[in-house]
Amino acid sequence: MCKVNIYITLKEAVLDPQGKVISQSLKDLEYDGVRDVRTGKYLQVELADRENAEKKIEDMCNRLLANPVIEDYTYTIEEVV
Amino acid sequence: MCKVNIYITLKEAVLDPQGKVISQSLKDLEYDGVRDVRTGKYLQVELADRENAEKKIEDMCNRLLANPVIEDYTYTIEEVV
Amino acid sequence: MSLITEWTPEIIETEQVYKEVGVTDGEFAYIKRVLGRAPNYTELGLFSVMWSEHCSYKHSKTLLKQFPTDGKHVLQGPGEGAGVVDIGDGQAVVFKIESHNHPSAVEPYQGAATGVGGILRDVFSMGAKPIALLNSLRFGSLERSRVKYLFREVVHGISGYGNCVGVPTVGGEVQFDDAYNGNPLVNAMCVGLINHEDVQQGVAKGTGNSVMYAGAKTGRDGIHGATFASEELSEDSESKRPSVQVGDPFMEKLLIEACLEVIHHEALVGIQDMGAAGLTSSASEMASKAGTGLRMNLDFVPQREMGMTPYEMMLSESQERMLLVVERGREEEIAKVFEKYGLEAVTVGEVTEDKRFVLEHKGVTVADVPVDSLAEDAPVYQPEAREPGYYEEFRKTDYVPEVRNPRNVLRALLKQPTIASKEWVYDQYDTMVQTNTVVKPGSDAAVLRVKGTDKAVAMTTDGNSRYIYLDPETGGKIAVAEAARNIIASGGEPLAITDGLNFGSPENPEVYWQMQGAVRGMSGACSVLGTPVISGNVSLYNEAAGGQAIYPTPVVGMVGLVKEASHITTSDVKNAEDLLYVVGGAEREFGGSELQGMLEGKHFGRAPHINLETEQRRQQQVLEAIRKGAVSSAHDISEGGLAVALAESLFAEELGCEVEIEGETVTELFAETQSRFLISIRREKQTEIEELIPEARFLGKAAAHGRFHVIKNGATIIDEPIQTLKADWKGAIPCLVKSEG
Amino acid sequence: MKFAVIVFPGSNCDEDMYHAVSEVLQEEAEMVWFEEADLDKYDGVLLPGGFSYGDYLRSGAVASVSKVIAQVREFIAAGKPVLGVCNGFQVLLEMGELPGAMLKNRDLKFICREESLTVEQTDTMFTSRYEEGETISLPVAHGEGNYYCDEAVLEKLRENRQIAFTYKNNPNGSTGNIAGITNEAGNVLGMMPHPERAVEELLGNDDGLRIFESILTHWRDVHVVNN
Ligand SMILES: Nc1ncnc2c1ncn2[C@@H]1O[C@H](COP(=O)(O)OP(=O)(O)O)[C@@H](O)[C@H]1O
Ligand SMILES: [Mg+2]
Repeated sequence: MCKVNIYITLKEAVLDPQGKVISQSLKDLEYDGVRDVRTGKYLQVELADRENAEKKIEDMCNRLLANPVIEDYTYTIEEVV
Repeated sequence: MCKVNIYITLKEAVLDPQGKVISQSLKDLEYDGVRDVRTGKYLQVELADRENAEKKIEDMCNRLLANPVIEDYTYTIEEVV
Repeated sequence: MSLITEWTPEIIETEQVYKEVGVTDGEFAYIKRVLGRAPNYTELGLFSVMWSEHCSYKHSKTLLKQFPTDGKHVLQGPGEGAGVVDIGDGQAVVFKIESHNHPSAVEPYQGAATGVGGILRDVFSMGAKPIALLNSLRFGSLERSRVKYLFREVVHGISGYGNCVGVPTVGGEVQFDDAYNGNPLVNAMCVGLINHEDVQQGVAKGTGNSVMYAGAKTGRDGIHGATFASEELSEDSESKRPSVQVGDPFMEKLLIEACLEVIHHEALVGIQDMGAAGLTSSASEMASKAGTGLRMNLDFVPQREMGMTPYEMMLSESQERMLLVVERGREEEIAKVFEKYGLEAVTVGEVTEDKRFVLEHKGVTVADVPVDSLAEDAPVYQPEAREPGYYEEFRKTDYVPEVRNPRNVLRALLKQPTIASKEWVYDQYDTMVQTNTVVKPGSDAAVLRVKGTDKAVAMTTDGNSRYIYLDPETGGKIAVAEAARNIIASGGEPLAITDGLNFGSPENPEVYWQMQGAVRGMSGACSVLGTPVISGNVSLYNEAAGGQAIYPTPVVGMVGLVKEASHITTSDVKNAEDLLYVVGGAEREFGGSELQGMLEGKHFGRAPHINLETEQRRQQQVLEAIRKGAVSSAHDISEGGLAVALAESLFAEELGCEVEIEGETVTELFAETQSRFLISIRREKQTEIEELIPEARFLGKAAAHGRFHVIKNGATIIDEPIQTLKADWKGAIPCLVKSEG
Repeated sequence: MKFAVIVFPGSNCDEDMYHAVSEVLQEEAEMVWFEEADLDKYDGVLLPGGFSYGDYLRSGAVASVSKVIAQVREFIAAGKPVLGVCNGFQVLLEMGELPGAMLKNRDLKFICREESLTVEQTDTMFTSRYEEGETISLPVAHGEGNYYCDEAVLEKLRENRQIAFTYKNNPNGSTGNIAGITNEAGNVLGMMPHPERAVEELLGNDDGLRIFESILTHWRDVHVVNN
């Protein structure tokens, strides 16, 4: 079994309205030094099998989990025994 | 400056309808071996200052970024020079 | 692994564990008598939830009996998931209101969302297609940051759920008052449409028939926190605590479709939603209503989490679940219907003859109690009532506001959050899906056409708790009367109401006195206005941490029938030169008014009086005039009085007005005297309207110049661009919500 | 003309679309459950609004890889008309049949209200019954209607005259005020505003009806005349 962590972020060129709002709220709450906030998604996928996990995950991301027009993704795999 | 990555997940016992639908869709796409999908949020926060970053981030998470009633969070800090 | 220590019967008794789950000494003794022994932990759980106020109405039952519940239109009164009222052509409306106050105070988004989900299930479990949602909300002062957060998230939760399931949210009300600072109120109402022959009942009939469970899996959601033996909690279990219910509107949408399909299946015997007290209440009520018993094997209950105990499964309030009784041998056919929508429907038990409620788990009988003892025999209390000291004092107080500049007062009133435009709220709701919404939020009542006919239904929620606080009986009457006025102003004939009774602790004699008065007043108004109570909800113990009870807040959800689409009327004045009339004179009544709250920061004095015969007469006259086509717009005069009602009516077309008032200025402009309407008519209808509504008094006319111009004795009292007033009114809530505080 | 209204789990404007076409336009229409579709039988495909699969992950994403999609692609390739409204538009974007993507509304709130639109392009099978430059009003109801595409794509959309409708007062932050676009071939229209909610006077607005009439006119021109 393995646990895959997938991080999906908006491409840099894409405006992130949610990040903007959070960043503004943090400033309103007087956290100084907040320069920028970007929001993304974090998916935890449990696979039965470690084998071929990279290929599978990339495929899933390209087909469904991320939208290449606006999003990038990275992932890490943890083997669980 | 430092970059903070915050990972916000639903507490274990909290229903994740979104994860359920994604997991079913992956099965329909015939990715076998998908056992479970849980969804969460991924925030990238840029702080001007490394100093006290832990305290600040935890404070932000408790007050605004995460909803302690249903969510847990973890984070990592990368110093950037 | 159970997260709850499940005590033995001995310990439950000797250590009085039952108290932790809200069962009193007397109730425990009664349980023992019924069972002939002490209950085990699972059984204790069953009694504790079924005998809770929410399920048993033990402190309110005697009051609820006062409500008139019969009427020529009523097909189903209180007792089922929702009431049913005939609207002709073999069709009926099904509706009910329900509170989700406590969950919304803890987790406002999910609390509100699951409130919407729950009330939808009450309606579609009757076999009706949900056609509209409304809500009634109360928050504290929007100056407070916690209140802003609650307000934002509650509205977001309602919109998140309602929009997704595809039922339009067409109306409601929001009021703000310090009385709700610690305890917001979130009441949701659903209206459904049904053909008479499709009305379902939640009954478990027919010995040997199967009990089926459909929908979402059961998790440890919403099991009452009080049932925790907290000393047993480690840090680890803290994070796994039975959690807040999370709604899944997508699953609900599928459940609606599947259930509306399944009701036409002849193998279906009974159906009920799993609401509060989940599996326990739905199963025991269905059996009790049918005079049968029920045996369930909990191993078959679909479970989302590992190691759930019978106690947890029976008390879980996981959302989006239904219980069905199905003819034996035809379970597969029913399961197939659900399967099409990707839903699970499994057999979990059977109907028995012996009137017992029996649960099995892993080969062991874990509960065996008489079914009626759960669903029918809950204790009924007659709480003590005591008139609060303030009441007599308020009745003697003659409050007259001091107003120097009516223009400034009008502008300030329009900015009061309770009066200000609620567009910020309803813009977030899908008000149009299903394409029936003829009158959207922003008028007195929402109106939806009934496809395939020329008729329409009007609906509203109302309840001014300030009046009820000052004088529960009068305020109770006003709540019903105002709702009816909103229906009438929209061209509808009031049919029936659903009531949401939100109060503090009934064990506080002064609160119980408020409940008594309010129910008496509402009942009286329902009788005179011909609107029986067909469903409702009681939410008690609404108190902030310090024990400060909310204002007594019964809310009224009313549905009316608009006989012909051409009768549909809105509050917007349509044309310059249209004539303006006010029906009913103003009196110097400012107790509980918006003006009082604004000037004094609190509410005191006498509530405005109401004469139900006058109310009824004017309503009938206005409705008749509308039906004759004599009325172009109609608006009920409520918070803020005539000046506010007039300004609101002019905003849509940004028309001005030329109005002349007589009498005492502040009273004429701002008094909240009851039973009044503001109407506008075309010039040529003047004689007709004066005949149809003898009490209608000519005020002036709408004007193209776009100025709100009021004179008295030839002198200008207010002269303000309507756009300025509109900006005040529209901008107030967005501004308050945005600002950090 | 015979329309298929594709019903995904969670679609909720399917009946409205069906009502607009069958009751108001008075053409044949069927609601087709996504798993049971046989699109060969139809002359036009309507992808309705709503929350297919709860809009989980991204609006329209899960529907865009669901069972009926291969058939929809064939239908498009055959040059037949496909109209996607709101969630239907999002599905077409996720399928890659239309360029760009949807983001959350600029103000992060769901909005439901009438919006003024400019008809930018009348030389399509969906908009021929409008006047070029005409202002119409249609309801919007969405939380993720903030259309995004990069400069190059925007340029191309303009060059090819693929922009069908723009907002007068951009309610959601859409790039180029875009409310609706067609594909290059011109047989696919995706739009966020809901024409099917604006087809009857009783509900206060019938500006949307001409979209359906345009589709019908085009179809009659091609089919009825030739027969
Ligand atoms: N929570 C809400 N949800 C939907 N519509 C609302 C809500 N609150 C207010 N509205 C709408 O705003 C309009 C004005 O509400 P209100 O001031 O209570 O009017 P009235 O005094 O005539 O009852 C009504 O059309 C009402 O339906
Ligand atoms: Mg009201």
